[in-house]
Amino acid sequence: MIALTQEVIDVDAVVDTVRRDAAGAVLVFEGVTRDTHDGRGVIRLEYEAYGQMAEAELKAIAADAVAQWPGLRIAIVHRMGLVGLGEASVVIAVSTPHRDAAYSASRFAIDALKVRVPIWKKEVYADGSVWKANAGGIHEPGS
Amino acid sequence: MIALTQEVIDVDAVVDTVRRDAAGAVLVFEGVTRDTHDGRGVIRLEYEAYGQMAEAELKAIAADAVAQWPGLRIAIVHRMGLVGLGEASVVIAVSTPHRDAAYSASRFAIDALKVRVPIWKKEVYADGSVWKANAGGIHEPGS
Amino acid sequence: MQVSVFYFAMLREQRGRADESLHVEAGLTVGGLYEQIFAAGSIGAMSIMYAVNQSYVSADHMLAENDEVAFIPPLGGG
Amino acid sequence: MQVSVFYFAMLREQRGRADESLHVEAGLTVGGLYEQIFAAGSIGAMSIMYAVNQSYVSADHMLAENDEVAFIPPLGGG
Repeated sequence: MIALTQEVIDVDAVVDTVRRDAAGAVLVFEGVTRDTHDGRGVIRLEYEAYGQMAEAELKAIAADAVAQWPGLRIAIVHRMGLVGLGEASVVIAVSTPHRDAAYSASRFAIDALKVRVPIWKKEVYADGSVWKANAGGIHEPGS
Repeated sequence: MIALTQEVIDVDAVVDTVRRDAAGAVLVFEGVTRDTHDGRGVIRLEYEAYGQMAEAELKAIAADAVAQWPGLRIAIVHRMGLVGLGEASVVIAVSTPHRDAAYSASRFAIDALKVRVPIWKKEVYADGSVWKANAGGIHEPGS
Repeated sequence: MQVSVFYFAMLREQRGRADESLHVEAGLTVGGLYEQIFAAGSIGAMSIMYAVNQSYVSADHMLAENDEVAFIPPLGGG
Repeated sequence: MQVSVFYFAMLREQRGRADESLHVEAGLTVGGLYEQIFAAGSIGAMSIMYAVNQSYVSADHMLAENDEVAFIPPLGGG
């Protein structure tokens, strides 16, 4: 399952797509809206995407991961639009025969997502808003 | 939440104990019964523990992790008794402000659990059973 | 020749629209098109990636008839 | 002096019980007690950890009155 969604992410449904009897390890990463950033109170997040390209990039990340860790099953779902406090903006579920690959593949996927999938995040505060860039990657401030 | 349980692990309930608005990352590890090992079909697993000491060791692992990654919240639940195919034998849920710490702390906890928490696993096959030791640690065959 | 151009995030807000069809001279690069559109804005100093037909390309990628161009400001997914 | 001893997994199966109270001589180490109980068994060659009063100790840890002793065969948790 690779998807962008306007709805609250059903984590169990995402994880179920990677389950199987043969799995030794299931690892689920959720990125959750934080309530503060630099001391300003975040009210909500707003995500937008270059939809078709974002889905294609997510699929490419999943394919890269499967090539690198044979036997991997992976699902990635990213929220779009308004995301409230405490709600997941992204869920990445993987299953692998052994836990080493689960940790490596999950980490690979979230790191790759942040640097190559065309998705943008606006943090909305009580006193304004800002488009918030991920740290690292070629978009690092100053690079 | 640190616990040994005879019941099927309610993963959502475990994860809820580490959720909070401030969390940036939630990472959930599930160890799941595999259906084959060395080509023999596993019918089920049976876990037993040195109960009081196992809980004390799990608490010590959690405390070590919190000391190493400030702001960490962690829950560890391990199944006891009969565990069927596809069921989780262990669930480790962590939440942290940033994902680096989530991956590191989760990995630390499962690795430490396998080498210091007094829990034993019997794999039951169609044609017999064997007490199955974890790889690595001081119990590595030959060490 | 005609190209379609997509804007996102702060670029969409600055441009005041999400997409448009533009007539450009043959031989123009994707980086050159960006400079034509945003050179006057303070946003010009921002690190930008370029996509043509939904694949990342470098700034010196030459545009072709009916290309779908997107300017990719700093990403915020995750 | 008296100590209580706990057996797990293959040690429990070999010993035929999960725990017992034993009278041992003063000055006996936990490793010495293990050898007394399991020396004759093929299981004696297995890598063993020792716990006294629910903390890991080395084989040369000296037992005391009323200690709770556990022999810890190779772990399988996770």
